[in-house]
Amino acid sequence: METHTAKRVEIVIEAPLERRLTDALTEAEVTGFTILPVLGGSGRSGKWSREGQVGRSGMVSVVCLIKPERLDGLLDAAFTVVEKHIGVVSITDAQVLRAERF
Amino acid sequence: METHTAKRVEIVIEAPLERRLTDALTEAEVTGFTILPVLGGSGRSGKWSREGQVGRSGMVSVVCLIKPERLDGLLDAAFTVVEKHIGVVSITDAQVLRAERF
Amino acid sequence: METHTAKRVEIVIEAPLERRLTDALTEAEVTGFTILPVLGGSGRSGKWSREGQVGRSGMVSVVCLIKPERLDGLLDAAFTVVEKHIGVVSITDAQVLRAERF
Amino acid sequence: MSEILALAGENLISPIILSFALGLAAALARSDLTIPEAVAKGMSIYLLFAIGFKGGVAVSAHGIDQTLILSLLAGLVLSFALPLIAFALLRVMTGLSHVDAAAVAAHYGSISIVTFVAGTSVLEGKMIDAEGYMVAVAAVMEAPAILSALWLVARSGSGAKMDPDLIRELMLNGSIVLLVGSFFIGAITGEEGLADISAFIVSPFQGVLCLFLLDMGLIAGRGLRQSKGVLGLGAVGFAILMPLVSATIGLGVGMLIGLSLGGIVLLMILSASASYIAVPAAMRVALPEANPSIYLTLSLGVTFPFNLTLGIPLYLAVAQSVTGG
Amino acid sequence: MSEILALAGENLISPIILSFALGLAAALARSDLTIPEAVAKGMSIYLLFAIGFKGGVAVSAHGIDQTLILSLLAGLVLSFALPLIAFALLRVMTGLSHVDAAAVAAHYGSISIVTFVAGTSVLEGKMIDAEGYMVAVAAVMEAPAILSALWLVARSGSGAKMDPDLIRELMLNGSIVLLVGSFFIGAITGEEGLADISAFIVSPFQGVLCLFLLDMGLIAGRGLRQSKGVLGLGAVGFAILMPLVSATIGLGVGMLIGLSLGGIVLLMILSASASYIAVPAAMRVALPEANPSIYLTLSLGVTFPFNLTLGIPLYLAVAQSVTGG
Amino acid sequence: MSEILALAGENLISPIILSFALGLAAALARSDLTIPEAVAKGMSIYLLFAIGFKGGVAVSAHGIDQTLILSLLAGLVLSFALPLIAFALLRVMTGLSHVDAAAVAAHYGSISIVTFVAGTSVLEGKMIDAEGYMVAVAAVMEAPAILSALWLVARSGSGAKMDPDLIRELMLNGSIVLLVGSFFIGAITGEEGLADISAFIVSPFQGVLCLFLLDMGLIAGRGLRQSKGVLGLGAVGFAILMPLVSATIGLGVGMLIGLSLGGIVLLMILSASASYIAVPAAMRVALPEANPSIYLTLSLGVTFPFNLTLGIPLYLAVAQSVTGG
Ligand SMILES: Nc1ncnc2c1ncn2[C@@H]1O[C@H](COP(=O)(O)O)[C@@H](O)[C@H]1O
Ligand SMILES: Nc1ncnc2c1ncn2[C@@H]1O[C@H](COP(=O)(O)O)[C@@H](O)[C@H]1O
Ligand SMILES: Nc1ncnc2c1ncn2[C@@H]1O[C@H](COP(=O)(O)O)[C@@H](O)[C@H]1O
Ligand code: NA
Ligand code: NA
Ligand code: NA
Repeated sequence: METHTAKRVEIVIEAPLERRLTDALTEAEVTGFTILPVLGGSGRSGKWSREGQVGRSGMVSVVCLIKPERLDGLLDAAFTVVEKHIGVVSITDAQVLRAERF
Repeated sequence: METHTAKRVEIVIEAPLERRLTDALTEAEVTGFTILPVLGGSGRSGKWSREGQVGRSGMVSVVCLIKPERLDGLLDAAFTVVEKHIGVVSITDAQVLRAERF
Repeated sequence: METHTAKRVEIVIEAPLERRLTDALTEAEVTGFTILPVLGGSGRSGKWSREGQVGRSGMVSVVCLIKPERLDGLLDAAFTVVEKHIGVVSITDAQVLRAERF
Repeated sequence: MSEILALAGENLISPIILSFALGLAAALARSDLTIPEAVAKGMSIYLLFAIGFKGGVAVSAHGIDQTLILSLLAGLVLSFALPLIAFALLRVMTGLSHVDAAAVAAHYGSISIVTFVAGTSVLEGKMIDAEGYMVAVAAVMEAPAILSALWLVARSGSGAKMDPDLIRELMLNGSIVLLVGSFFIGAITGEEGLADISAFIVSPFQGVLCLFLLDMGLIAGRGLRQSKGVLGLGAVGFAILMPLVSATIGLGVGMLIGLSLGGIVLLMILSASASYIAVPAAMRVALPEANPSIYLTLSLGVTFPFNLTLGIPLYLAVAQSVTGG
Repeated sequence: MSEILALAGENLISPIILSFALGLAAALARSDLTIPEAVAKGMSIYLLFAIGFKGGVAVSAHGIDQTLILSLLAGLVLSFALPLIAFALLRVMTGLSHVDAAAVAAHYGSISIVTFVAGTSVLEGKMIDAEGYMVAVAAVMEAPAILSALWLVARSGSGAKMDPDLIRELMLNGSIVLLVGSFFIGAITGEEGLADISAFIVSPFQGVLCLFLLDMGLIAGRGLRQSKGVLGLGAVGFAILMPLVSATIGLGVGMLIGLSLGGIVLLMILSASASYIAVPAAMRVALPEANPSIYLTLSLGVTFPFNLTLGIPLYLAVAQSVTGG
Repeated sequence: MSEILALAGENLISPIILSFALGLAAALARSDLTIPEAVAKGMSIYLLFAIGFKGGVAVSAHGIDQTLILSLLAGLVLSFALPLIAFALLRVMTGLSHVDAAAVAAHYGSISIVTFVAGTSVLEGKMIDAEGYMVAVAAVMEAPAILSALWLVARSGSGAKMDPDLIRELMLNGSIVLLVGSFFIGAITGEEGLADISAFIVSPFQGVLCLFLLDMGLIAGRGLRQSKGVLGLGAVGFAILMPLVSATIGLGVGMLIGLSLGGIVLLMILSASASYIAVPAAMRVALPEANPSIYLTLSLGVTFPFNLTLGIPLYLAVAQSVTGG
């Protein structure tokens, strides 16, 4: 089956910033992404878990599949939001089916 | 620690089709997969979020680790289900521990 | 944007062992990880789904981004916990932003 | 007429309608108010269980009357037939594609159990009795419309395949099983069973319905906001005309088979209401080419609020004046 | 005997048992009916809180009677001893491996709090009082069985390691903490506290139990369907014989320490019931080699439905005829 | 004084306080007891809806009295002003950075609706009436404090940017919308509306509050355990002194504008309480440099338990002796 080269970007970010991140992505014309819930984690700012949270806190994971040539635009857009905040950004090489879709 | 080459396939698909996808995978003898919940996303058919849904709607993400030589069988099986529907399929190179397990 | 080489390790493990795994990781000085919920899956020990569970059962997915040179330490630590249990461990090459963070 | 409007006005200031309006307004104003999916699903399970159980108890108390079989048959026929009317209207009133029109038609032949529940509670507020088995009629009306719609598509030659599993899935759909199951539990345990659990399924019912409708308002409002511009005026007109047409047919059928005033009103409501849970999920499987935002916006964004606010009191008033009840 | 059967029959048509049966049937018919995990967990928290609180209030009202300490001790001893009997029976009746048999044995020494709750509500329906502190006995019986099972495995030399954290986890397991905690809150605030919250923890209790048992039926049914063929006849026979043996032992112990009729029945139920929450989780940590589908199917798929439908009325009838109560 | 302590002691043995204590103890002992997030959110929606609705009904019954506008204005001014006092105290009492101090100050100007709800239920227990519109005052006090804090930071030159969306988000925050919305529904439907749903929003209220506070105890306890060592003595001292200062100011303002005894106590509680939901989320967006574990530990780990256990009865007792009520 024919596949196409792509980049898979995974951004773990605080939930209150989710909308700001997706807005920034949309503005950078990254219109394909999937948002996954996160139960807990650990990083430089310590350990946390959804159970110990109240309200809108916690984190989410945003996954984008994107054409390699558009990666930099995406990272720039994401970085403006993630910059001062808690969170991580990682990139993997990937292949996708149905390139017309992204 | 010894690891083995594998492919990691990630299929984001509408929840009402989940059972049909896993049935197709099982039929193609892909018996290892993990299903993750999805909170929302955006693609060619627009933006959506779990909060704006009723009933069985929404999407899920199905992750399969598979021996490279069996990738095509998996993609064919998945494609019959995903074909006409909303969703994306991506593939990444991976290594796994305990190859006897998959 | 500058990125840094990393390994992305994904460990799917039974929920009652989550704390034991994260403790083992912390002990091995792996202090960056993210825990995602899992809805269901299939493997050598059969199919399961969150709907058919009571209590603390089910599985979670633990994702770690780590410097390549520290991968073996992580895998050793993880393996002591995962060893006799249900679950899978996979590794992917990745890039990360903000290397000071992990 | 003015009486009808007065009644509608009165209905509009009940806590349940105002809760719906609050949700709608909050979503349109882009508030982040949300009710967790699990809680919403929990409330819908509660409502289905309660309404089924109470229907069963009513049947056990009043006995099975002769019109039971007729009512079930009527429901079946209505659910099969209404999509054909809807489809014809859609082809005339809108420019929707064949597949989209068929998908929308399926929704209008099926039912909205929440609209039914809201109708029941309006009747209770007015002390109007209804046949307990109307909940069984509701269950019967859920699925057949989907078959009609698939037939409409198959007829046109575009290869809609009837997934063999789909029929079973439709018949054993969670809502139907719960509604019918609790109906039987209520019928078997009767007044005694009700006494055991009425503090759970009767007293707090209206309050739970408020929070549930708050959530429905939020979802409908978000849907409306996201689908701005998707719908033409013709489609919106359809979503208001169709329930009126269906309710009229329901009225005729209900009188024909000899239902009580309450039963007639409930059959009107079932006919007039459009599905937004079971049918959309089935459409994603059986007619993936159909655009979900069209059918969801029409049934959930237009017809549901219309029925809830204006429709129900209107149907009641019309039925009262026609039956002289 | 015919009286016992009549009683069992009567018990079978209560809303709670029928709700369980509905769930079981829906799952076996492969309906997609499900209750969200969060809602099910919420209901179990509600039930534990209510049952603990009411137990505490009962103790504050009737005072601590002399048998309290004896009952707690009896619970402890039973939980340690029953797994040994279960293990012996399993080795005779089934071909399960040493480790699997030990894991199953742990479940039968521990308890099912839902079975206990259902028993309480049957007693209430029959106006039979029971010692309020039986909920504390329930809490005491949860964990010791696990130690017995681990000892059985360690004895055989296969290296089951007693995780140092596991003991603490078992003792501070959420259900135990909630049950014991709410017991103390009830005991401290007494009738006055109960008056504050009885509209929450007393009146809707039976109704919540219905929905909760509906979910238990769904889970048990799904488990049974998935594990078709895993179990031999011997294992299934064990899962019905063992509760009868345990209940008989519980009866003797209850009479020995001088419990009331209600207390005896509850001790029989605790002895006869098998854990399907705390123990399975502990087994995954401590005995990962044991096959979960064996112990879950036996305790949740066979023993739980047996106790709920036939066991409880049987134990009650036997206790009544033996004590002449 | 001894009367105040007796009152506080009495308050401490209510089911709601003991439930909170149970949660706190369970978390500190590292029990795995948890209440699912969805259920906790569901309960908070229930509590907000109920408290808003009842406030609205009270206004519809007693009419809008003259002090309504004054109270809303007072709430606004307090919410703007209290952060300035908090900030000054923090700079004196602790070594927190400018940004951290401003972030903490924002929390103390805003309010904790759960503390308010607990206060309301204490007043109800003592049959002390309060102005129904105090829930509107609560809504008004949620957001302004954030603006004060941002101004404090901006003034110091470090570039806190006021996100244009943030203001709208704050004003249309789910809790505010629900509280104000249900207040209007209550005011519109009045006693009649209340009759419809009082079995849902009145009778089980205290019980739901127990389970909700159990969860708050668990969260507060986990927070405390995780942030051990983050806070100095000065900061902890602040978290107890600040509510006393605020309550005193609230007392003065409440008397000045002529509130009833109940209204004065509620204004004291609103002033004294610190936010731990809306403000932390806003701070993550607007002041990401501020350390969340500082402000969460102070408001949720110290001030919230203090107010719940000692604060509320103290404020009530002081208000009673000052107003002679
Ligand atoms: N190395 C890592 N691998 C995976 N997830 C991470 C890593 N570092 C941080 N995270 C996630 O990002 C969150 C915030 O990280 P930090 O900003 O380092 O505190 C953590 O709670 C984790 O969920
Ligand atoms: N490029 C992408 N990257 C990640 N997820 C995507 C992408 N495109 C689509 N998706 C996911 O697939 C769903 C349906 O996509 P589509 O069929 O393009 O509307 C979206 O809602 C996303 O959850
Ligand atoms: N090949 C695989 N790909 C993805 N997930 C897997 C795979 N094998 C197992 N899993 C996950 O790990 C769980 C336990 O696997 P097992 O130990 O093989 O029964 C399954 O339920 C899946 O969630
Ligand atoms: Na209809
Ligand atoms: Na037992
Ligand atoms: Na305040």
